[in-house]
Amino acid sequence: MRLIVRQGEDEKQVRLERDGNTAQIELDGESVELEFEPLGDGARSILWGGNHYEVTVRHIRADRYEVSGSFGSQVVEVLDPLTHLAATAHDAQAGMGTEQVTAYMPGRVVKVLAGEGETVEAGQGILVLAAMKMENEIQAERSGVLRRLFVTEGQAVEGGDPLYELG
Amino acid sequence: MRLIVRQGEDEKQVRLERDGNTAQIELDGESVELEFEPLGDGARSILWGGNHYEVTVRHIRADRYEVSGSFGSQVVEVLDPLTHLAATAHDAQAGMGTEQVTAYMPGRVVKVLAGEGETVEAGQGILVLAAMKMENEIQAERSGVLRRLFVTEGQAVEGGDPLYELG
Amino acid sequence: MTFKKFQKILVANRGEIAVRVIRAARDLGIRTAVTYSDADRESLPVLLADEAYRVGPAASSESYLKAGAIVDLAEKIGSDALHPGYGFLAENAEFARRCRQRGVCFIGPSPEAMSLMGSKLESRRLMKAAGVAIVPGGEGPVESAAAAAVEAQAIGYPVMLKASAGGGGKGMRLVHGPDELASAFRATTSEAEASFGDASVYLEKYIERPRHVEVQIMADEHGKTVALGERECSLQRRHQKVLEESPSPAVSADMRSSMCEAAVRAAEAVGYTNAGTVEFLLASDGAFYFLEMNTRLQVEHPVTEMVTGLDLVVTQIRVAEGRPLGAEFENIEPRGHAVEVRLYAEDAFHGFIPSPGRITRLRLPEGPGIRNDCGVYEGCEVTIHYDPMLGKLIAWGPDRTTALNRLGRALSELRIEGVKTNVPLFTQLLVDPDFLAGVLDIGMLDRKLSSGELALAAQSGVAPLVAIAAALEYAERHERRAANVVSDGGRQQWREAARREAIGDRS
Amino acid sequence: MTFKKFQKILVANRGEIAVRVIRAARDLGIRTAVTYSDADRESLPVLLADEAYRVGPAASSESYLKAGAIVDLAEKIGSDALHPGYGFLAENAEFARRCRQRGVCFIGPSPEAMSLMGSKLESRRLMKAAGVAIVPGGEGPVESAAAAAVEAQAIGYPVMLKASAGGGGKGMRLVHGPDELASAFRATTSEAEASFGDASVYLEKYIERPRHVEVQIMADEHGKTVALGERECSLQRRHQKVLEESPSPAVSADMRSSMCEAAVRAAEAVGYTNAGTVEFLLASDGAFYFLEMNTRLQVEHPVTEMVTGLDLVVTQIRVAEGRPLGAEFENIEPRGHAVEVRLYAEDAFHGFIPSPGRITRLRLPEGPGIRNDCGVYEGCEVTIHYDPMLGKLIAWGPDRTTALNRLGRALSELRIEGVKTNVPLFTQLLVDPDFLAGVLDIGMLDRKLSSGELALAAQSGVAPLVAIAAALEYAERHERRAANVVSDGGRQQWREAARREAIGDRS
Repeated sequence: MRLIVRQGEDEKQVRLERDGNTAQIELDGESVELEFEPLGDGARSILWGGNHYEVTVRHIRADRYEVSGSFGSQVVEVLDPLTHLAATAHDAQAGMGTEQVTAYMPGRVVKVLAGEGETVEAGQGILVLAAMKMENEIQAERSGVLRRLFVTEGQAVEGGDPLYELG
Repeated sequence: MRLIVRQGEDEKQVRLERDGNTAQIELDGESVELEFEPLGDGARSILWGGNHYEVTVRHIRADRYEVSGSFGSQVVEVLDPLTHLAATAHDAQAGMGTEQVTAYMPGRVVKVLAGEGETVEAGQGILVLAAMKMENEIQAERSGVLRRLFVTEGQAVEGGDPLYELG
Repeated sequence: MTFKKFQKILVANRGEIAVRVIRAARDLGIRTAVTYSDADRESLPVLLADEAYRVGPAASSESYLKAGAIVDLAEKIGSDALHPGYGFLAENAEFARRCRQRGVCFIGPSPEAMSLMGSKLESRRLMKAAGVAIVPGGEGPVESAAAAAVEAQAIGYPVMLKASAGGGGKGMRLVHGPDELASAFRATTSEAEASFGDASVYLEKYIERPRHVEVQIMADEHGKTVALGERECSLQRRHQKVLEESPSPAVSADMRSSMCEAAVRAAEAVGYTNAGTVEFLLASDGAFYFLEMNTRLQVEHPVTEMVTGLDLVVTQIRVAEGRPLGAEFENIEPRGHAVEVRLYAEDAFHGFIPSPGRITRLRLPEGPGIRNDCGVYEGCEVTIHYDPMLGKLIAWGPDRTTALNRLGRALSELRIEGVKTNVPLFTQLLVDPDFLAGVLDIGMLDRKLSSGELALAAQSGVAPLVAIAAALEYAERHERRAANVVSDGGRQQWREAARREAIGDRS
Repeated sequence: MTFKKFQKILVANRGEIAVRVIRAARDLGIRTAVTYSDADRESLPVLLADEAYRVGPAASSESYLKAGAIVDLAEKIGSDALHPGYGFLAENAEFARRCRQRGVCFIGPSPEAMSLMGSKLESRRLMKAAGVAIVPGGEGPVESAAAAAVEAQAIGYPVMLKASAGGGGKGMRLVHGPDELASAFRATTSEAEASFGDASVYLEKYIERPRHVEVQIMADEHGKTVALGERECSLQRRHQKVLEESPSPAVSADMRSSMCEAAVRAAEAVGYTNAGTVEFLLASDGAFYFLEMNTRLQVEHPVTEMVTGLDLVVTQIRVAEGRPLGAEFENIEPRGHAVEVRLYAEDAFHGFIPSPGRITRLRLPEGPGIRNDCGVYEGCEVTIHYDPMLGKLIAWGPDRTTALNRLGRALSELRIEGVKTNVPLFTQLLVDPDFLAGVLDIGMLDRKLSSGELALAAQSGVAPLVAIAAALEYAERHERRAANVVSDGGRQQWREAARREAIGDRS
């Protein structure tokens, strides 16, 4: 099975051959053999050249997977090359990929910090959401153009409501 | 819903009316109201007149349920009155209920302590099974007649193999 | 002497502190009842208590803050005492008074002591009278630049000019010496006028990069007050403590004894009883100034317990029963070093945004020197309604280095999945040279976070592992799906639904 | 002095002790590798170690006891040291010798000291020479009733007459005074002849209801040997310890210092290095006799750690690196009281039958004074291949009563589902008046179990709760089934299958 794994800006080519609980993997051309054991609920014990890793992978939605371990957690995209080609073509057409950001939890928008069309840096504040008795600055996960803002100051939002779209 | 719950020698009549997370219960004629909350995997948080109990119930097989909590664990039988009538009739016919006891784990029978047809007391040793590097005396769970012995001294058994039948 | 012996304590709180009080009461053989809101029906305190009672819907104003309903409940269920924990009603003198009126012993200080220490102005006045140092200045508004110069000279430079109506870091100006004073006075007064519609300003001594060091005290109802050593709580984010330790790396034995003495004097000045904490600002020159007294159990009390071997909650209960402090409260010497981290469901490196959700996996670290004061369990929900603290992890060692090594090891063992946590922040702190050297001040954490000195470690090392793990899950997922499609059409949804249910996702 | 600094330790063990060693190494910043058999691929040590290596199939003779393969592994993966834990190869002098030959530091005593102490006869001889008391008698066979009378007079009544070829409690006879001796001699010799085909008998002093008290010692490679106080281990079932505490309720400060002195003498007599335990029989008159020396870390070492504040495994590693014992090993005074219970997957009130299975729920007790040294996690399997110990629960308190109260509270919090455990036995022990009074001897537990004095509490109080809970589950189960039948035919099986999979049941 050939796959493409996207981690932020980085893109890796993965070739995977499984045989029971062992896998032969080619990662960006390098060969790796590993043994893994499912621990339930998406957790796996992985032995890779003697080194041990306990990693949990959860499917979030579509191509997105959250991988967590002692290092914290990261969200990556796993695509088969066909889907990937189509997505790249779509991105090229649209200029670049866009992403809609939703509210983590119910709250109230107390301040909007950036305007539609503005170019923002990764980590720049987009708006301030009051929730769980605290004001939380919602920051851009990556740099891009703020394509749309779905909320205005003072507006109440539910968890899952769209906040803005980053292009 | 009317049920019969058997706990060892004891038999209780239970009438149960559920409404969401509350239940009206008549237990041997006494009325009880309680509120319960599922905690996943058979566990429940039960509030009964302010008192809190955390109890896990697992279905073992047929009518048998294992109930565990801070008090340890107990196996009970839950029957609807129809099944119960049938079972009682069958018992009456057979003299009394019989029960087949199986090996907890693989091992070897090192000694047989009671003979077929013998009347045994609850807690009396029936046979000795060597397993997990220890000799374990298998004791009768209740008093009764040892109707059948499926094993002989020296015999190796697998987990789940029948050991004896208590009538 | 014969004393009361409580039969049942109502724990009027939630989360880890409710669990903590339940444990102490059970250690004493006292029955426990706990309050819960609709959002906390499945919470750990409810599971651990002997009795549990609903006090209202999720909003704390409708549940945990309903003083009247809670006192009624205590009376109704026959609990002879009530422990307020911290937060909510813990420092509400009126609530304590109502408990007393209804014959329910409030486990804490008297309402009178609470009131006195609850007023910032009154407590400053009392401390001054008792000879406890307070931050010099702040006596009242200064009318002119000339008057300011006289007062500044008296308290010593550097000083802060502060707008009387200001707050939260606004409307203040640092003045290093007399030559800066006149222009600073003009600027601050006009800014204060513009911002707050009130031009009046006052002077206070400026303490550069102070530490927050506090002293735990315990006082019985027979006139004995003891200090149980200090805690270093300088690691704060937006004025909220995130890591505490005892003893403080900055406090010598001499300083400890004078701080402890001042704390006892502070408590005695208000006739204080039960547990309390006297907070000090510690300047780099070793001078310390009274900040305020917290008239309740403190979140960070476990570090004191670890180095003294005492159980502060048990002592609170014993003192409330009228018992005198015993011999174990004489000549307390800290043994070893303890450090506590507060575990929050939040994304520490993305603006500390709270991360509510269901805890899908929880494996706490264990072993020598590790203590968990945890308020959650695997499968339970961290809701949006309250402070997202999950619990506290405490490490003890014979010295600070060992305690920190054990903390680091424990954090590497800890597994919390389903919500983001601030564990990565602590992991970074544990390699920060200033923190390791014990060089701390109350602004340090915010400074290091905004400068990027403390930031999520670049995790390029784990990138291949992450990619491979995700690819493995993808492959298995697609195989499962293919198998299901072939064998039974759309039943995969059932699997998914049942799986969610089995892990306790009932949203 | 410069010392070795280990880079990687191979932990040649499994279960809770492997976890314990991994934690100690990680606290020191040393990388860990662990061995595992096929039955332990998913075990907690594998999850916690940095590296893990298969050493063979489930049977220990094919895996954890494969001395050659394990030494090869240690060399191959470049680990400069090996920790054997306890059991398996821990007291195998030949294995320790092979490690040394291959340049892998064996964390434990020298093979020479292990051999000397491994021989019962040789160690008795050495101890006698070193002036450490051994149980009087047992010098050799007595030829006649008259010879027996002389020897019995010398060692003092009561005495035991034992068949030289006997063992396991067979072929022995208690003699209270000289008038019983002649007939007892005749009976024992003829019985011995009949049972073992060897009529020879010997005499030993009979110690009535003795306690098992042991002293932890630690010796560095620079000639310093220290004793770290005693442990009371009298609560045994069929000679296996089930609960240990420190200090012993029977040991006064004077007795402690003479026991500790004897233990140091015993260790020094064989040039002992690293951690070891000298076991004594303690008679009711305060006399104590050397039993044997365990040349390894002891299961119950945590109770010593809790009252001394030391980390014995860390010390073992430091000593093996060649470091001298530091100042913290001078004048050790126990602080407070610690008690440990060994948690087994077994049905304690039904003949201690082991209870293998998957742990479907595990919630460990936490909070002040509680330490968990646990070798399992929720979802893992307790297999039939090894000793069914799950881990150890340790409670500390400033005094014995507080420690026992905390233990009781912790046991009430502990949730282990999926396997039966011996928790109900401890719950009963904690209300036993003799145990609470500290009146113990090595036969007490077996006596109380067979007399029924210790038995599963009658649980009639919980019967209504159990009935109602079962009825609720029955009702829900039948509703779910009905709903599924109506809506989608046989999909309930899918739900069940997915649920089992989600909780990790892959059997």
